This record gives sequence, C-alpha cells and structure tokens, in this order.
Amino acid sequence: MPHQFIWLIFLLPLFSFIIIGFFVRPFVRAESKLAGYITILSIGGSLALSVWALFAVMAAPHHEIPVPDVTWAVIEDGVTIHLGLIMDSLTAVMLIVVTVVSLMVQIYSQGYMQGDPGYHRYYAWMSLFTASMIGLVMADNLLFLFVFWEMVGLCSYLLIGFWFHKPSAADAAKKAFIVTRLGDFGFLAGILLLYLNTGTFDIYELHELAIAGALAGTTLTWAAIGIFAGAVGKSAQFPLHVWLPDAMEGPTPVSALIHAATMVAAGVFLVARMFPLFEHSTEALTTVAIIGGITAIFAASMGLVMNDIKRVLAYSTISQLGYMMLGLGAGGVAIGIWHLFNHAFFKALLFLGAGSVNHATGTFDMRLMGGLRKYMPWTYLTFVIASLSISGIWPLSGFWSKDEILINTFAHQPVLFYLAMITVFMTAFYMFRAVFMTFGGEYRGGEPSAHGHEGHHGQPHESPRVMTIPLMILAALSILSGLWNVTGHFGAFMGHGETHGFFTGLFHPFTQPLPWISLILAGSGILLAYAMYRKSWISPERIGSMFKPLYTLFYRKYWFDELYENIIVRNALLKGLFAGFEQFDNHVVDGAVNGVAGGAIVSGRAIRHAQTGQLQLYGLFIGIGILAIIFVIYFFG
Amino acid sequence: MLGSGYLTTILFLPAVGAVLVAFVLSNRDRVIKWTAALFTFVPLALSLILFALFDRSPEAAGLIQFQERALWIAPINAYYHLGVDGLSLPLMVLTAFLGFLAVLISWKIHLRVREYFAWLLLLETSILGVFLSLDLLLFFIMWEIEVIPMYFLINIWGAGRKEYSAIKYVVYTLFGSAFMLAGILSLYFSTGSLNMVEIGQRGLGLVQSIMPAAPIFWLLLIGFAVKLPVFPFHTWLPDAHTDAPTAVSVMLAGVLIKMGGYGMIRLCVTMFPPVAQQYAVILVILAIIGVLYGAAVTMRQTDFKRLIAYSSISHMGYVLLGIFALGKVSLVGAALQMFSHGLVTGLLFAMVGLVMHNAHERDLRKLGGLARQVPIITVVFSIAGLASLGLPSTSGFAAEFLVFVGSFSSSLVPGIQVYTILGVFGVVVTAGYILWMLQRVFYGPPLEQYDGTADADVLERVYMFAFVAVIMLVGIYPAIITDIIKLGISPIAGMLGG
Amino acid sequence: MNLALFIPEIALLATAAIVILLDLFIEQKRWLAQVSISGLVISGGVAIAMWGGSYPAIFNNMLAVDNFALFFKMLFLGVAFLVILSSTDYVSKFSRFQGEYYALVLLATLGMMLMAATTNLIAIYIALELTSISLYALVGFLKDSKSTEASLKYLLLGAIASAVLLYGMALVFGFTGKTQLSEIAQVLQALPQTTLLASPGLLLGVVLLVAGFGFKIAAVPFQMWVPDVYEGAPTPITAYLSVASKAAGFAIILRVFFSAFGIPVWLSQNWGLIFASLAVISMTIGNITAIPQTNIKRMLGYSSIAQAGYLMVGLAAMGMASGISILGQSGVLFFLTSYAFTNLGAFIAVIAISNKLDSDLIADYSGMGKRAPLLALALTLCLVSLIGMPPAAGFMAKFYIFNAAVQHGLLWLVIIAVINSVISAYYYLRVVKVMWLGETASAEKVPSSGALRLALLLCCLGVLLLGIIPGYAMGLAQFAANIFVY
Amino acid sequence: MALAIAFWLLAAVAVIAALGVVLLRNVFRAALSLILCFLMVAGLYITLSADFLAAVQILVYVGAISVLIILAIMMTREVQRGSPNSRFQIPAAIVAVLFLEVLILTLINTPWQISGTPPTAPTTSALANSLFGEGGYLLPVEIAAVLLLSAILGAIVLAREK
Amino acid sequence: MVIGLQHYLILSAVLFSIGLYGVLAKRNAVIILMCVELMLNAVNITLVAFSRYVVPAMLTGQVFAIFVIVVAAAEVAVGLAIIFAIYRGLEDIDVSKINLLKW
Repeated sequence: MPHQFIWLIFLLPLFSFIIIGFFVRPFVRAESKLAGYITILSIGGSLALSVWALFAVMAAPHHEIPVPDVTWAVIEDGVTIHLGLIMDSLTAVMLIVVTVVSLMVQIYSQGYMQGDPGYHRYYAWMSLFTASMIGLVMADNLLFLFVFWEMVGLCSYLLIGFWFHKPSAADAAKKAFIVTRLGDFGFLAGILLLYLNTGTFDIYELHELAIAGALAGTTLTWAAIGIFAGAVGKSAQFPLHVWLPDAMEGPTPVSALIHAATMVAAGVFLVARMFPLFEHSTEALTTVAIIGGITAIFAASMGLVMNDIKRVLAYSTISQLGYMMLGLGAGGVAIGIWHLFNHAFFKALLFLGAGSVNHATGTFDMRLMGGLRKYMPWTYLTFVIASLSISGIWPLSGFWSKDEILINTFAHQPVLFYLAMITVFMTAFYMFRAVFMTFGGEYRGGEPSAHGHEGHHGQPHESPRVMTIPLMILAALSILSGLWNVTGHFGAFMGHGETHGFFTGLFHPFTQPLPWISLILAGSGILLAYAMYRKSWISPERIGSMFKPLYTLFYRKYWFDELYENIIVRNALLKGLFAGFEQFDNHVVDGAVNGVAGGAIVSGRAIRHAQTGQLQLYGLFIGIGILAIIFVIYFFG
Repeated sequence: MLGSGYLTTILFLPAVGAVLVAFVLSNRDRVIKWTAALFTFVPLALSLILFALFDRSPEAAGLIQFQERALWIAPINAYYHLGVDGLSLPLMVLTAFLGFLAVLISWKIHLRVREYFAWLLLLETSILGVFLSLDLLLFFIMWEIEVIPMYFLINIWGAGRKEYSAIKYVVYTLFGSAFMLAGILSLYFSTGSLNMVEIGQRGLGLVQSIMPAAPIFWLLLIGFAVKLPVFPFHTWLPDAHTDAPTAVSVMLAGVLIKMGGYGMIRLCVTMFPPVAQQYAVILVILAIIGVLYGAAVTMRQTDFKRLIAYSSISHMGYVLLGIFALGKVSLVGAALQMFSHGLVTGLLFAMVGLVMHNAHERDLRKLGGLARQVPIITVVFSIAGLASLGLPSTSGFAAEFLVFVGSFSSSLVPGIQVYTILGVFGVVVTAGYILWMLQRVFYGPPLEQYDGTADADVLERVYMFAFVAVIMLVGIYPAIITDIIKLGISPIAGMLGG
Repeated sequence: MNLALFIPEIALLATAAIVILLDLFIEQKRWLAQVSISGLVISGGVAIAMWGGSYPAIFNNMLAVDNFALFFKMLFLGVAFLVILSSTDYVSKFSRFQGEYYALVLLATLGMMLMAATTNLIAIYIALELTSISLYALVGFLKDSKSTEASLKYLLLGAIASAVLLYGMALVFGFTGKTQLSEIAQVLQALPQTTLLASPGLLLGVVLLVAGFGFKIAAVPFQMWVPDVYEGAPTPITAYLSVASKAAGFAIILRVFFSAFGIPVWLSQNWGLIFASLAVISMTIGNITAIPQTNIKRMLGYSSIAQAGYLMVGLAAMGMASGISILGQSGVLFFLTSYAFTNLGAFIAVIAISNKLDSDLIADYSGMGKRAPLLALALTLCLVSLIGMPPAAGFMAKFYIFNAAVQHGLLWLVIIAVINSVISAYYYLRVVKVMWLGETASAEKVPSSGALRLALLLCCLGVLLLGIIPGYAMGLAQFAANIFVY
Repeated sequence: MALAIAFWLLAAVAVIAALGVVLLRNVFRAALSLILCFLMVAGLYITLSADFLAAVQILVYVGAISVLIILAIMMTREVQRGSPNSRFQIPAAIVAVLFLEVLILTLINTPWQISGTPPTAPTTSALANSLFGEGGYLLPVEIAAVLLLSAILGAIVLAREK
Repeated sequence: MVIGLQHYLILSAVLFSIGLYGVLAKRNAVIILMCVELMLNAVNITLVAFSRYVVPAMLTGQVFAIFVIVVAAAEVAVGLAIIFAIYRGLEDIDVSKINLLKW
C-alpha cells in the first residue's frame, strides 16, 4: 500500500489548518461555514484513511506496517533525526479514536459555533489540533512525539482561551499551559536521560533496548518516571490535575474533543507507547498504578459536589483517566487503551450533550436547568446512554473496559482495587446526579442574562440536526464499541489475551463475582442519585450539612488551587522568592554597579577639593611626592 | 590577497550608507529612509547569496570561506582579514536581516532622522564586522565601534531614564572590553599572532610556554560575559533594552548580545580547550543561575519592555550552558539558540515597540484586552511569545532542545546532567511569564481607552511576516541552519575531544 | 661640525627674529602668522628631508641628529603649525603683542626641538628652561587675573621643579663625573654592581630627575599645576602645553633614561617600576578628578594627566624591557603623535566654540550639535579618541602602548589602565551628551575662520588616519625608536 | 686649615643669612639677607677654586638679581606688610626637614668617586675655552642666548600694561 | 679637620632645604622667588663642589653653574614681570589670595 496515504492521515488536517489560517480567514471570512466544511472534509478523509489503516494493520504481520523515514535533521554524524511514522495496532486504534471524535465534534461545531466571531479561527485551531494529535500518535521517535505533544498543548491553550476577552478563559488557558508544562519538564528530562544512555530517540529502538535489558535499573526507572510526569501533566493526573476543570472555559466541543476524548488521553497513550520501558521497571509501573488509582477516586470525590455540568464532566474525565492509568499500571497496554477507546466516545458524547444543553439554556449551571428531557429528547436520550456507559452498566462499552481494569487491579494492586470500587459507586452517583438535575423535574429558567448565544429566553428547544446527529452516532458507538472486545479481539490486537466466541464473552461476566459487585455498586449509585435529585427522598442539603467538612473539602477541591496559586505561586514564589531576587537584582547587583560609579564620582569630588588653588599646597605635593617615592623605594626597593 | 570582495561589500555598505546619510544627502526624511533601506537591503541580499553559495560538504568542516586578507598594520602584523565559517555565517545573515528590518521598524522615526539612520547604519557595520573579522585587532575594533552609535541611539531617541541607561551601557561595555583588550594583548604576546584562525589551529602549545593560559581565558571571558550577559554582569541589559528605541532594542537583543556568545566560542573555547574544560563547571553554574534567576526576576517585571529584556538574560543562560557544556551538540545548540533568540527577541521587541507606539502605554498593569483592537499584532506577538517559550515548530524549540540534549549528554563537565535539568526547569518559568504577559496585554475584556488603537500597517506587516516566516522555517526545518553551524563547530568539538 | 644639520633650528630662530622685527614695522598683523607658518614649514621641510638619514651628532656630540630627534622635530613643528593656525581666531585678544606671541611660540618650539635632540645634561637643562620660560610668558599672555595667576603658578612651581631636577642632575653628575648621557652610561656600566647598589646618591638623583621631568609631563603628584594653568592660559597655549610640552617631556625622559640609565638591569627595572606606579596614580587621579569638572579646559587638563598616565605605561615598559626591545619607546612615540592630533583637535574645537560663547563651561556647550554640527562632530571624534575607542587614533595608540607593556610582563598595569579608560568614558561622554542632547540656548551659528577650520580638519583627518591605517605612523615611530637599540 | 676656617665661617653665615630670608618679617631685610647669602656663596666658590664663578655670582646675583628683587619689593610696597607665613608653614617645615634628612643620609652614604687631581686654577681662560672652544659647551651657550631673548620678550609682554 | 666634598654637599643640602621651606611657607611672591634663587644657589654649590672634587681637571660643574645662574636670572626677570602684572590687578602679591583657579 502506498505510504503516502498514511502520511495523508496526518497531512490532511494540516492542510486544512493552513488553508483556513492563511487563506480562508484573512481573505474570505465572509463565507460562513466554509472553514467548517473544509475541516470536516479533511478530517473525514483522515477518518477514512484511518479505517483503512486499521484494517491494513490488522492484516499485517505483527500488526505493524513499516513506514519509511524521512531524514529531517542531522545533529551530528551518527545522530540523525528522522521524521518517521509508526503504524501499529496502538496507533491505528488511536487514529480511529482521534478521527472519529474529531469528525463528530467538527460536525457538531458547525451548529454550536455558528455565528461566533471567531468561527474561522476556531476551525483553524481545531484542524491544527487534529493534525497535531494525529502526529502525536503516529510519531516514531520521542523528539517528534514531544513536538506534537507540545503542539496539542498549544492548541489546547489557544482553544481554552478561545474567548480571550473573558479573563477567566485567559486565566484558565494560561494555567493549563503552565501546569502541563510542569509535567513536560519531566518528560523532557526523561527524554534527555534516555538519549544520554542510549543515544537514540527512536521509540522502537528504546523498546528493544529495554526488552533486551540494555536499558535497566535506576536509569530506566527515572526515565520512565520522567515520561510519566509528562503524562501526569497532560492527562491531568494527581497532583497536576488542577488545570482540567478550569479548561472548561473553552467552547464545549473543544472540551469534548481535547479535554475529554483525545488530548488528555495522550498521557495514557504515551505510557502505552513507552510501555516496554515501564514494564521493565516495577517501580515505574507501580507509580503509574498508584497515581492512577488515587486520581480516580480523588477526582470522583470532587465530581460529587460540582454544580457546573461541565465541571462534573471534567472531574469525571480526570477520574476516568485515572482509571486508564490504573489499567495500564495494573494490567497493561490493552487494558488501559481499551478503556481509553471506549471512554473517548461516551465522554465526547457527554460533553457534546452538555454543549447541546448549554446551547439551549445558555448556562452550564445545573441548578438553573431541569426538566430538559421534555424539550430535548435526543440530547436526553444520548446523554443517558453515555451516563450508563460510563457508570459501567452491562452491556454498554464502559462496562467492558472498566471490568477489565477492575479484574486486573484486583489481581495486582488489591489496595487500589478497593479505591476503584468506591470510585465506581461515585461515578454512577455523580453522573446520574447530573442527569437528574439537568433533565429531570421542571425547567428552572436557564441563564438569567444569557451571553454568548441569543434567543434563550422562553422555552429551551432541541438543538439542530447538525448537532444531534453526531450525538446519535456517538451514542451508537458508546453502545457498540464495547463489543469489539467481547470476543477478546481488541486485546489480541493489542497483543494481550486470547479471542473467544462472542456470546461466551458477552455473558461471561455474569459467571464471575466481581462484575456483580461493580454492577451493584453502580446501580446503587444511580439509585441514590435518583433518590436525592429526582424524588428528593433524601435532601441533598441535609446530606451536605451532615458531612459538612467533607462536603467543603470536595467543594473547595481540597484547596489545591489555593495551595498552588496563592500559597506557592503568588506568595512563596512571586511575592517571596522572585521578589527577593528582584530586590537583590536592583539593590545588590545593580547597587554594586551604581555604588562603584557613585564611589568614583564622590571620590572625584573629594580629590578635586585637594586642588584648592593654593600654589604652595601644590608645591608641598611635589615635595611630599618626592619623599613618598623615596620612602617607597627605601622600604620596598 | 583580497578575495572575492563579497564580505567587504557586505561589511561596509551600511557604513557607506551612513556617510551618505550624514554628510551627502539632503535632509529629507524620505530620501534618507530609502537610502538606509537600500544600503541595508543589498547586504542582506548579498549575505543570502553567500548563504546559498556556502560550501556545505563535510570536507568544508572548519574551513573559512570567502576569505579576504590584506596586510593592514605591518608593524604589529595585523591583517585586514575577513571570512566566514559555519559559526559566523548564520550570525552574519541574521545581522543583515535584522539590520534591514531595523530600518523598516524605524520608518516612523521623525526626530533627527539624518543622525538616527547614520548611527543605525554604522551600528550594523560594526556588528557585521565582529562576526566577519578573523583578525583579533579588527575584531576588537569592530567590537568597540558599536558602543558610540549605541550611546547616541539610546541617549537621543530613547525613552525613560535614557541618559542613565546609555552611559551605563557604555561604561559596562567598555569595562568588559577593557578586560578583553588585556586578554587580546596577552594572546598576541603569547602567540605573536593576531590571526584568530591560526591561533585556534595552533592550539595552546605556544601559549602555555610563555604565559599561563587561564588568565588570558578569563580576561577574554569577562569581556564576553558582560556582553552576553552573564550573571552578575547583566544589569546593564534591562536598562539599555528598556530605554532604547525599538529598532535599537531589536538590534541589541537580536545581534549585539550574540557577540558575547560568538566570542566565547570563537576565542575562549576554540583557543583554550583545556582551560575551558577546567572552568566549565563554574560557567555552567553561572548559566543556570542566569536561566533561573533571570526568569524569576522577569516574572516580577511590570514594564513591557523590561520584561522582555530580562527574559533575554534567561535565554542567554541557555547559550552559556550550551557553550560550556562543551559538547558538539550543545555547541551547535548554543549557536542555534543565538540565531533563534535573535529572531524571536528581535520580533518581540519590534512588537512591543509597536504596541507602545500605538497604544502609548508600556505599563503592563495598565494594558489589557488589546486582542480585539489589534488582532494582527496579537497574533504575531503570540507567535513570538510562543517561540520564546520554546514551543515546537518554532526556532526556539529546536535551539533549546539541542542545547539540552547536547548538554545533558556532554561528557566533559562533571554534574552537567543536574545543571541541565535545572536549566530545563527554566522552560516552565518562561512559559509562566510569557503567558502572563500575553494575557495581561491582549486578553481580558477590551479597554475603552485603547479603542481606535491602530493595528499594524502594511510595512509593519511585511517585517512581521518576514520574522515569523524565518522563525517558523528554522523551527520546522532547523537543518537549514544546523547544517552550516555544525561545519563550524565540528573542529572545535574535535579539539575538545568531546 | 656640519651646521647644515642645524638648519631646522636655525630656520626657526631666524623666523622668530623676523617676526619680532616685522612686528615693529607692519600693521597687518596677520602676516606675522603667515611668516611664522612659513618658517615652520621650512624648518619642517628640512627635517623631513633629513628623515631616515644617518648623521653624526653635532656641537661636540651634544646635539644628536638622529631619527628620534627628527621625529620629535616634525611632531613639534606640526603641533606649532596647528596651534598657530588655530590661534588666528584668538590673537585678537592680545592684539598689541601678536608679534611677541608668535615669536614666543616659535622659541618654545625651538626649545622643545632642542630638548628632544640634546644628549648632554647641561644642554638638556637649558633647553628645557628655554621652553619653560617661553611658556611661562605665553601662559600669562591674556594678562587678566586668571591668566596671570596661571602664569605665576606655573612659573613658581616650575622653578621648584627645575631646582629639583637640577639637584638630580647634580647628583648624577657628582656620581659619574659626566654630563654627556652616553658617558654616564659608560661609567655606570663600568662600575661593579655592588658599588651601584651601595650608592643611594645615584638612585636619589634618578628619583629627583623623575620628579623634575614628571612635572613637565604632569605626572601625579607633580601635576597640581596642570588644571589651574590649563584653565587660565589662552586656549591655544593650553593646547600647546598639553601636547607639545608634554611630548617634549616624554622625549627627554625617553632619551635620558634610556641613554643614561638603561643599562644595569636592576636600575632600569627600578625606574620602570617607579613609572609604573606613577602611571597608576596619574591615570586614576586624573580620571576620577575629571569627572566632576564643569569647565571644559579644566576637564581636559585632568584628562591630560590621565593621558600622561597611559603614556607612562610605555615608559614602564621601556624600563622593564631594559634595552631588549623598543616597543615601549615606539609606543610612546605613536601615542604622542595620536594624542597630539586628538588633543589639539579637541582644543581647537573648544577655541572656536568658546570664542563665540565666551565661556568654557561644559554646560554652555548645550545644543552645540545643532548650532555647529561640524565643530561638535569634530569635538566628539576627538573625545572618542581620548577615551581610546576605535576607529579613532586614541584606540590604536593605547593598543600599541599597552601591547608593549604586556610584552614586558606588565599585564596588571594594562588592566588598571584599561579600566581607567572606562572611567574616562564617563566624563568625556558627558560633554558629548551635552552637545548633542542639550537644549540650545540660542540658535546662532558659531563662526570660525578658515585657518581654524583647516587646523581642525587636519586634526580630525589625523585622528582618523592614525586610527584606521596606523601602520605607516607606527613604522615611523619604530624607525625613530631604533636609536634605542644597543 | 685656613680653608677650613673660611669654609666654616662662610657656611655659618650663609646658613644664617638663608634662615634670615625665610624668617625675617621685614621683606627688605630678607632681601638684604639674601644678598648676604649670595655673597657667602661667592666666597664658598673661591674656597672651591672657582674664582671666575665667584665673580659671576657677585655680578649676576648680587649685582643684578638682587637689585631687581629690591626694585620689585619697592614697587609692590610689600615692605610695610612684612613677610607673613602661609598656612602651610608646619607641613612645609616637616617636608623640608625630611627632605634634608634624606639628602644628608644619601650624600653621606654615597661613595663619591673623589679624584686626587689638583683643581684647575685659575679658571677663567679654561672656562672660556670650555664654553666657546672646540669641544666645549657651545650649544648651551647658544641656547642660553635664545633663552635670554625669550625671557626678555616674555618679561616685556607681561610687565607692560595691557 | 679637613674640609671635604661632603661638607659642601651638606651645606648645599641645608641651603636647599631652607629654600624649599621658604618657597612653601612664605606668602609673599617676591620672597618665594627669592627662596627659589636660594635653592638654585644651593644646587650650584653642589655642582661646583662636585666639579672640584670629582672632576677637578675639568670644569663641567662650573660651566653648569654658570648656565644655572643665567637661567636663574631669566627666571627672576620673567617671574618679577608676572608679579608686577598680578600686582597691577590685585594690588597684592600674597599667593594665598591668588586662588581664582581651583577645583
């Protein structure tokens, strides 16, 4: 097969970006929707090619298509940086995720972003993001991976700050960039460490070295942990999770694509991509699992109490990403990526649903919604499907991947298993809390002074087709995507486990105790939410005041923002250390300079006053001078 | 034997332009500006031709190309000796590029136009001279000539505490070059030659026999350290950058401070490899202090230009790190970082100047929400900012990455890995202040007082585009520069044995 | 004895006599200047014609006609030429005494030429006094209170210095029994080192010579007269003093210390170190004290003290070299040449500007860049040269002289010297700043005569040429310094 | 022996007279004291077999210079005002004493190359020879002539009214 | 007691120092000029003494002394002329009051 087609997967969105950015936006901005069509077309092309690539990879030996490299730069003799692509099962799967979700989101955005003054800019960034994300999953060496890693970060920054005139958006964008960069610092350090010890950036070569044992011991551990630090930043894992909730300031389709389905999952992908390295370092792998487990429950706990629907989803995302990390740490690539795959669809769906709701009501605050089921049936239906899926209800996709993670955790990390179980309950609860608060009961009026969109006064209404159709497609995927691994095919494709019959797989969970427990936990979570938010059998306020300290703890996000922003950044660094440096610079370093200059001037004035105009003083100086020379010679000469 | 004469033409055309502007032409602004543009554009075009003609084959490693040599001062054996190699060619191109753009950037100067352009052109000649000279005396002369134009440019067309800044710049620079002069004299005494190439090739055999090499190394280094600048010799920089007129800031940040790094590689490292190795740790530590301390102080700045100025201190720390990590890759990285920083900071200063010119405000606390009013400036500024914080696909990333990779894998300096990691951490802080600045100036709700602020006009768009294009070009395909740089670096690295 | 070798001096003396006589008869005083100039040109022409030749010493070996002497003759004649050119705008201030003025300038020049050429202590002393007495009178020429005060100070301090110098000569004479420099050297060479070391008299004599000559070249601590005299004297004379008189002092130091005390290495290094230390204090004090000055002539006075310090670096190098190389000597010669152009240029510009302003205050130079751009540019160039920045001559001069010092192990001295030139930038640039940045008090142009402009142009050309292509002048200096080879 | 007595006498008077110059309050008397000192110096020259020089000393110093000085004193009416000391009297004294000490120590400790040859006497023709003769000091003589010319010119210019 | 070279030298040193003191300590310009003459005379004694004892066969020192006397005369002439000029302007020749030029 021509390799150019594989390149095209990446290049099509890039062309789209270039066309929109350099041609459409400056010159034909009046053409509404043009940018969207270009983007959809190009990403559609990428999707088609990705699907083709997926099948080609499935058919290929070792599930891998070799792609010849292009020489990009030669740093020195022997060290050549190639611009190369990987096309293996992991990449193929990721490509599907990226292109599908991206395509859905772009279609959806045609409705959502209609009339926004930044419409063209939006599509330009979106194309760039998609291209970068595709590049990220296809890159065959760490350097390029890092390049695209940063590029998606940039797009994330730009899109979070899309409505830059809102200070909160600008703040959030900055925060996202800096916090993820903190992780990138570790990533870069890890790359450097690997390069130092192996002299290569090539991912496959690194794999081989790790497998062969040439790369081992503390070096490997530290390198792996460094890389994982990058993943922590990007995937918003504890303790670098603070940026993701704020990132919800961006347009909702952006949240769906970048901050739910794809970019934030890049961390998970990275660990998967470098998995042989982690595999050979128990410490690193354990670290991944522990961080993942902690993040899962930690984020879920905050999701319980949020009133902003997107924030609930954001914490849910963090929590699910934690799951994926846990899956990677406890089970392996197939497990983690399997959840990533499924999560992408239902989480994108959830976000798009939230966007649809917002489109109708002008708000994200669930306390202002309610009763939307009536007005927005399609949105409601798809949202519930996604919620069931994420809660892990059989036979939706979420069930299958979550189940795998739980089984593997139980086997390898028992402590984390219990946390994960609690998280299952919490997930179900907060998701259905959101469902009931949003769609159940009576409409509570939406945003009092709607901004951003017009015409929300009066009754909310269902979103246009262009928005609901993607919802439906994603809902279908949320239901069906799980079935891929019911036969064990996905796992086998990723090099894990064996295949078996469809129906065997489908009902196999019911023969085990563990799925039962998780189903029960999820069910009870849904039930509790129903009781509290649909039927008001239990007053949320009562519960809230009962667990006041806990509630506050969750609601204030464990004071992490305060810790980071106020205590560390603002006070310790800006007002403390940095201010101290500034004072030091102004007074000590510069002070020394000015002091020397001033000293010269002052002594000049002083010496000048020896020149009194008294002739005889001058004569005296001649005498003293001669005597001085004589004495100096006498004593030193 | 004089060579093709290309380099002489490039070198002296701006000076000829300066003389024309100052003494010959009528005092009409348009005539002067067009003359200045012409006399900077031709060198740019010529230097691009040289860039294309430059022999990139591996056999050319370490070769000086386009040499011109003629006896100049017989009694002290000084030659008029010009030439470029892989190290100086990119810097020459950069200087010609920025020199031309500086004229465009200065198009809106209306105060004492004749003098302004004369000084600006003279400045370009002197900077070009530094990069082109292969004779120590010529090198030093060119190094010194730059001071006077700078003094006038800051003093007359500057802003703020311009007089203080100008004299501070001069005294600081002269202070540094005072030591450098002593170093050059010692070098001349030790080797009996002023030929930079020859001294570099003959190595240290001669030097050590007469005079210990370490003092010479340090004398030279101090001169370059002031220019680069290296902590604690950096305090002239924020003042000078802040108070200089825009185009001068561009030149200052863009190429002037590169003279320091260039000199370090060309003289300190090439001529004293063992000494450089001996003291590399100290310099690497200073580099890291520069990176982190510079970044920390940058975070605290509230003046638009001052912030960028301080960021230069931080960025130049990477250059120092790359140089004294003494690895081949790190040296290539350092050279690329000089090139890249020249473009990026040049653009940043140009943009800051534009914002200040159009909005009449430079206090970051008072600026805000400009993105709506000046979208083009915003976009370009953002690109420059992102390049400055080392975003991939911009030249900043390629350069910093090479510095990091090269330093981290250098084998000549003990503990370099730790220092490099600390340096990498500087990238995070950089992101902090760049984004804070972008947010502060451009984001947030539009402010009323900036309604009607002019966006970039056609001329400004032209130079912005030129900047951005080169930044992206080097970022996406750095080999265009590194192929050349490595030809210059490889013999040096060979001497270091790294 | 071949009197033809004495023609430059005779021509000058004759010119002086003609000027005095003409002064009695003619009304058009400007002829006097032209006569003086033609005398200088003739004298200089002869000197140039003699350049490069190898002539015997005349007057019983007391007057060398070597290239060193010729070099200085040309230098002094050139300086006098420029000073007289630039005086044309100034002499109206003492219209009654123009003849005497030109005659005294010529006689002083004659004295200096002799100073550079004589090789006998007696002749040196008297030539030096010839120069001094002419200058005492010239300093007081304005006859206002400042001028006479300057003259008195110069005279009395000069007399003390000359007594000290004389004492030193007497001691040297007493120790060796000779007054001829070469003979002194022979005696010293013949003596065993132990005797020399046990003879404080000789060393004291050398110290007193240093002090006496140090007064002439304005070395700290014998420099106190300089700022006062420079300020009070008529500006052309200040220029003349600062350049020619100083050069004459250096000429004589070079000759005396090399010819007479150059040989025992310890002695040579001893006075080398004395000059090194004097150089350090001269540079430092001169520069630091110049910073707060408000009067430009006074500032240039302090600056000339600092410049003497740089020059003494060359003397120190000569002492340390103790005869093995002539770098220090040729360095001094080259420095003096470039300093002559530079400082004269500065003073000529000051003459032109001060004539109009009737003030020497730096503050009054405000806005001169607009009122008289070319004058201001010339002054700027000269000040830049004084700082020692390329492409002006001052840089090459410093480079060359510091090079000599480094070659002879005086790196520390060079470092101090270069840092000092940094300090000097501060006050020189202050003038530059005032001229180009200050507000103009009035828009009136500053007029100047053609002669003065010519002089200024020549100075600026000299400054630039010596800065950009110094090779030729350096060659001349080296050639002249070749007499310093044993 | 007679020489010794003459020396001591002349020396003592010369020193006392010199002290008189610097210590007497009356300017006129100080000038007279100076003349006395000059005379004593002339005597000392004779003890050193410099007869012609002694004559020159008397003619020039006692005859010409002293007259000039006294003239100046009379013309500037300084006689009445006396000869006050400056503020630098004490440092001047210290410097002078230190200088003297240095001089004496040096002069005593230096091994002068004393020659046993008897001095030339009388000196007049020998001096004339060495001043104007072949192998003599003709150059300084000529310079001295120019110097006097220059001094005359200078004195005229300075002393005349503006 | 034989009078030798050193007696003359010391005498001359004493006179020189007295002259030096006078130059530095007196305010009257004429007196100062007188003290300068004293110093020159002292040096002359040294010169003549050296001439007598070191090179008795030659008259170098005496020749030197003659020139010194010439110079001294010239100096006095010019010096007094200057003092006259000052006196005309200032009506005083107190050097401590002659300090227009300073700093």
